[in-house]
Amino acid sequence: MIELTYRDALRKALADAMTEDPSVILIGEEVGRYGGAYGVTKDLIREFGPERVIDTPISEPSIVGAAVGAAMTGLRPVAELMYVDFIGMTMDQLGNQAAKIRYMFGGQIGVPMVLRTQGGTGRSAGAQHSQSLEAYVMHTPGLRLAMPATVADAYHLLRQALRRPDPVVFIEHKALYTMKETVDLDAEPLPWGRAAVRREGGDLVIVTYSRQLHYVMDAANRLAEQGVEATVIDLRTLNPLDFDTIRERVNAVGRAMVVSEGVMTAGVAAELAARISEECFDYLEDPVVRVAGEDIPISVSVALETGSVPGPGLIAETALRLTGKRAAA
Amino acid sequence: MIELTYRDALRKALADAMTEDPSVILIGEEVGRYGGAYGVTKDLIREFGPERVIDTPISEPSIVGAAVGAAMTGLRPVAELMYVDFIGMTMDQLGNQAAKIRYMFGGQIGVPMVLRTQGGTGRSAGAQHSQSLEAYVMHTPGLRLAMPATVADAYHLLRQALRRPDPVVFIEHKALYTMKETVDLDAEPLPWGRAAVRREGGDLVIVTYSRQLHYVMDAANRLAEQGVEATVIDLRTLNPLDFDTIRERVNAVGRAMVVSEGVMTAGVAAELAARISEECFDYLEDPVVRVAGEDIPISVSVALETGSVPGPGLIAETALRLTGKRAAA
Amino acid sequence: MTNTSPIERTGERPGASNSRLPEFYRTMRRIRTFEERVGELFVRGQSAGSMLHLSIGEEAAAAGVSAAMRPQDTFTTHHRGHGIFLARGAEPARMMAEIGGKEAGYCHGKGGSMHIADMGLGHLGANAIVGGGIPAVVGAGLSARHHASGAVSIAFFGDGATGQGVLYESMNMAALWGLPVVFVCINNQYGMGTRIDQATANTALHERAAAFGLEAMSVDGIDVEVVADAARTLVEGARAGRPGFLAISCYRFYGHARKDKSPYRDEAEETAGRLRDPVGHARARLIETGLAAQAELDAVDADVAAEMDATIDFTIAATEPPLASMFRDVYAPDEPEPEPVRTRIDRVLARD
Amino acid sequence: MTNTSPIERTGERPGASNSRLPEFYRTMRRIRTFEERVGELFVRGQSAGSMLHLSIGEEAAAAGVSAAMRPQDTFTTHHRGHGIFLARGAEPARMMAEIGGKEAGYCHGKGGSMHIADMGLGHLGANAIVGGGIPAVVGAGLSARHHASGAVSIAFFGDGATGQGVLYESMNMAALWGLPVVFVCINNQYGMGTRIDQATANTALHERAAAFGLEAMSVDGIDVEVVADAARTLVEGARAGRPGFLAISCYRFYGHARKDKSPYRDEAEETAGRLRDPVGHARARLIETGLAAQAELDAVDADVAAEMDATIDFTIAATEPPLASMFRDVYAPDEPEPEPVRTRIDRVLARD
Ligand SMILES: Cc1ncc(C[n+]2csc(CCOP(=O)(O)OP(=O)(O)O)c2C)c(N)n1
Ligand SMILES: Cc1ncc(C[n+]2csc(CCOP(=O)(O)OP(=O)(O)O)c2C)c(N)n1
Ligand SMILES: [Mg+2]
Ligand SMILES: [Mg+2]
Repeated sequence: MIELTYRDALRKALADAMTEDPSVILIGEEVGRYGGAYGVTKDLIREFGPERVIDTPISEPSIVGAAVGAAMTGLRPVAELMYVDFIGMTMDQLGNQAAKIRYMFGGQIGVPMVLRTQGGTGRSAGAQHSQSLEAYVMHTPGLRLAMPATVADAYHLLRQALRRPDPVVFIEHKALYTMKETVDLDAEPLPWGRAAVRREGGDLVIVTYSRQLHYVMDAANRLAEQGVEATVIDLRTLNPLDFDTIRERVNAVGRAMVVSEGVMTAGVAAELAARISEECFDYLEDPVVRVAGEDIPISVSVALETGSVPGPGLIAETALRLTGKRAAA
Repeated sequence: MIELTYRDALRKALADAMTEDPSVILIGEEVGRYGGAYGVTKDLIREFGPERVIDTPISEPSIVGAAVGAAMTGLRPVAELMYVDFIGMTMDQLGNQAAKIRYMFGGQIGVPMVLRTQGGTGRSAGAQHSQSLEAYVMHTPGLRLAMPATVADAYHLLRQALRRPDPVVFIEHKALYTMKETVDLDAEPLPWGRAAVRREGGDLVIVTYSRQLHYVMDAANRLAEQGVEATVIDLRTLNPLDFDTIRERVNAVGRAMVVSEGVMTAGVAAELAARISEECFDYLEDPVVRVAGEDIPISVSVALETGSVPGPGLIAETALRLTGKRAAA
Repeated sequence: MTNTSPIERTGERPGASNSRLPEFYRTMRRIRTFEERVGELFVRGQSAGSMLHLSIGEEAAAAGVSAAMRPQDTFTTHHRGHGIFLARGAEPARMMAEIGGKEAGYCHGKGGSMHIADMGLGHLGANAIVGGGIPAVVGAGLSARHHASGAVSIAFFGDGATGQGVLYESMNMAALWGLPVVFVCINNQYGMGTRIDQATANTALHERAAAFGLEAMSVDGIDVEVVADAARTLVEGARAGRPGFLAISCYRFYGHARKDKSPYRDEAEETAGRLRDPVGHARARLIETGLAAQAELDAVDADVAAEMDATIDFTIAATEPPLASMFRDVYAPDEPEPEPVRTRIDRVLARD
Repeated sequence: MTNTSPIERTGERPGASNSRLPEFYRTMRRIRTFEERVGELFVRGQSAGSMLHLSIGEEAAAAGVSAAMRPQDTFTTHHRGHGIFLARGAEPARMMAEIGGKEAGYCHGKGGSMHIADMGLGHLGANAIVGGGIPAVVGAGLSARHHASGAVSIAFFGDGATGQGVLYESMNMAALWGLPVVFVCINNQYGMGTRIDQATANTALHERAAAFGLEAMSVDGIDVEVVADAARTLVEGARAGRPGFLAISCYRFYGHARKDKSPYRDEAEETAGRLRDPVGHARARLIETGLAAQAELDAVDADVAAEMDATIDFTIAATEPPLASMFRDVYAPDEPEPEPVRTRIDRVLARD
């Protein structure tokens, strides 16, 4: 057991993968000498050299495109997008190239690359550096999508992503980098694509992922104090989506809530709510409630930034009302 | 009353707007001399000259970006993206700039531009020229989104879009350009943001938009022959979303289906299904069913292309099963 | 259209005895005839769609650059890439079947004319996104260096792709890192209806490549030997760590795609443009230099015609891919296939 | 770092009598002092976040180009744009308040340091996306021509933005259409930790602009008069339909953002770099030419210090924007505001 930050777990995953597999390379802005904007790749260039840790010009479309070409020709590139907010300029290379190459070419070749990036609020970074854009990726067939919430998952999901045959978008959360956990990295991890049940409770199921897991756990603890017990599901990967775990729990409990930091409309929470509503219809005693980001851009003002996304307070309050309804009924 | 194609209605909307408002300009690839890849802007350059109908190099990010700058400084640009499939390279200019400028700058200025584009299957154009990517836009606060299904709406929604104060993404359907309707363009159109109820029926509500409206109407006619009457809602705009009309009809009928050509997962159908499920929960007798595009890229093979998206057959069959269930219950 | 430049090469032709011109002629004739057959397939309603972009007029670019490549070299192409792939060794019947959207095609009917690839021949893929295949060669260049494979990776694209920012980003990276990469711009004077001088103020395209630090040349694409010579210099330079850029000037003989009749070009220009015929030029030169007699060349042509006729028969006889194959190859073979919408609907409706 | 070039201008300084140097000095001192106060605001925990990019060392670029602009001219800036906006007439207190995320700021606390704009002053917006504000000037140029306003539109960006393809697309369009547009690259030698020669093989950045057909120059940014002179030439050229590009070489005195201590630069380089001080250079020159006495300049400095101190007090006293303002300005004032998540949840839960 060691104590590790989320950041160091990611770094260790990269270092371990690079040691094990010489075809793994890192490519992106400031990943080398600078060590990554959030320090994830710190000193890796010293350990693995500039041929494997490649600092690039500020050219996101071509960084992703170069990773695609590298992946098609025998490397296992980990491209870094400094902020997920920049994904807009890369969606052609990501969505039209990386995601579709295996398919368009009739299965001849895959694109085993990982696109590491980070998103979310929490640093007062404004409208273009605080978004949660995972829905764009989830809506694009051909792309896998991992979003670790815990230190252990930061390590294991990244290691697993680096063994997948298809492109994986790996979205970290900027507010989690300094989070610490005591972990045993030798323990068998959950398989890729499996959700984790972080807490068991018979009153409602809360489905979430990434940083919101911690807000949900916090809320669940507050709820427990008031006698409401929540099952909390951490999805870990949004593609593959482990709906079996969700279905089983929701059918058993009969009440569900989904929590996502992303903008509510047409976001990940919509997919989860739609799917629970359609597949668990006969078991639901109440509507599936979405707690998600407001349909607005993020402000630099700390008050407005915090107010734009779910927090433990809103989650707990909503859960209480949702379950209270049952008590009242 | 005149008979007009969808293509000519769009063209007339552009010509009328340009005649009425000298600040309207068109900018995009092949919009001038060529007349547009699908002929929508044919001959407008002759009528309005190359200063108002601007042929550009093949530079989508900068076409959208130039439209943003033009819109901020007194023009009303209609930028054209030849295929919505190319939106991936413009999502930064669209999502980080056009969509957020009013907000980030505290309401000082708007971006009254229209981005015209077209999407969908039907021309065997392959994986990178056949997509339905409206979900990316719907998930981006700050962008309005119109998707006309009829000839009259092609005209009126485009005219209305050109009077809106905020950026509007206007997505045509490539399979509709040659569709003809007899229309009275002088009749008062539905207001911007209002859904159209295209058909009334007490057995189920089908919510759809764009080309799928025609498949749904076709299916509804087949259903009627079997005694099943559907209410059909054509959304016309996805932002604003006229949920009031949906809620009212679904609450009255108790059964709903949503139909979209876009990929099912995390798509527009997910948002619609989630919202109907949560807001109409107590009125729903059955789960909301999503009929949407497969979670796969589109093939060039005609058989596979057609099989990848909903058609009247699947829609009718699903509706029948959905309503049959009620009869059986 | 002439696009001359200070570093335009005049072309040093090898002595007649070891000339590759007969081989080039055959390659170019095969491309020309293949493209004519693609047109026929369309007319017969057997192509998948009408997005068919013929490379007639551009045969020297395909044959000349291809001749400079080695077996381990890789490449990406654009939407007008049939000729390049043929020059690199593609089987024309499988190409034609792909263009027809048939199961027997290179990509089992999923890709079509604009998405043909073959890993065995180093073809990393054609692209329907203008400029879309360009950055991949930067990655392939990194790979070649990493594996010390000695491979060069070449991006083929049209003059229209010079409008795409990704080209400059990729050229900058290649120059910065000294990668074994060559950017080949087939300047057929048009991007759809837009003439090159309507798309850029400086049509000497190699100048911008040079400004990023690439070895850059522009050549006249009527003469396959000139193209091959310049390509050899640049490809071998790239192999030695000096990435290059080659603009090849030619003329798009026909419309942009099968349905375009080029109303935006005047007849005189088209007539002059079609005189810039690399196949005819090579034929004349072979005869003039005594490397081949008229009759020999006629025999080559007949041979090629028969080969290409067979591709149409093959395609017409071929079957559509099975519907279930739709769900295959979204992800790797060992991964679960995406669940069909019908299956999901079944589950929702079968809730009792 | 010197980045000299064949067309680098040596700078023709006007005669002392009508020199604008005293005015430039004041502008540059105001920028310098403002940025120092931004640092202080951060240290006092009153800034919104740590994404504060100081333009210390770049004052001549801001003051010199700004002096070439007319009231109707418009511009976009990058994430390091405080100085440019100040030079164009911004109120420093409202800027500081915005940097503090306060209601009294230019954008009511929504934008922050990287998203300041003011339509009245022609500021079409700072941008947190490297290169993000560049294409807007192409549109503003089209607008100026359409309205025959005589306005020029200027894009300010850093050397790092030369990695962004959108720059080349936009330069190509501006050159093609002869728009009243100037691209100003403030080359402070670094994009975060990456030195310009680690980002491109050819650091003579104006060469690539010239290859697209722009009027292009590189100048040394230590001397504000040299910058102003080159800018005047290019801005007036642009007004006459000859778009331009100006690279201004300078040195980023401090880290990329407030928390970066630049460990990737060696001390000797930093020391030498900080000697390239445009404010100190102007001061020395004013004294040396007798245009101003030491004491006068000290008085200017004191005056400016007082002005800028007040911006901090103003910001600290200012209030956070009200929570409900969050939903304002997503769309135009007459449009309905987005429905808050709480309202939607209320409706779902209040279903009885
Ligand atoms: C990104 C993108 N923009 C626009 C198109 C539509 N389009 C297809 S081919 C073409 C012209 C390309 O011209 P060029 O690169 O010169 O190639 P050519 O057709 O002449 O071979 C255009 C505009 C596209 N496929 N992709
Ligand atoms: C598209 C994009 N990529 C990356 C970043 C992260 N980033 C912010 S500033 C910066 C360096 C920019 O360097 P330069 O353009 O030279 O401006 P400077 O900071 O030197 O003023 C980077 C990489 C960003 N904001 N936007
Ligand atoms: Mg061309
Ligand atoms: Mg810089």
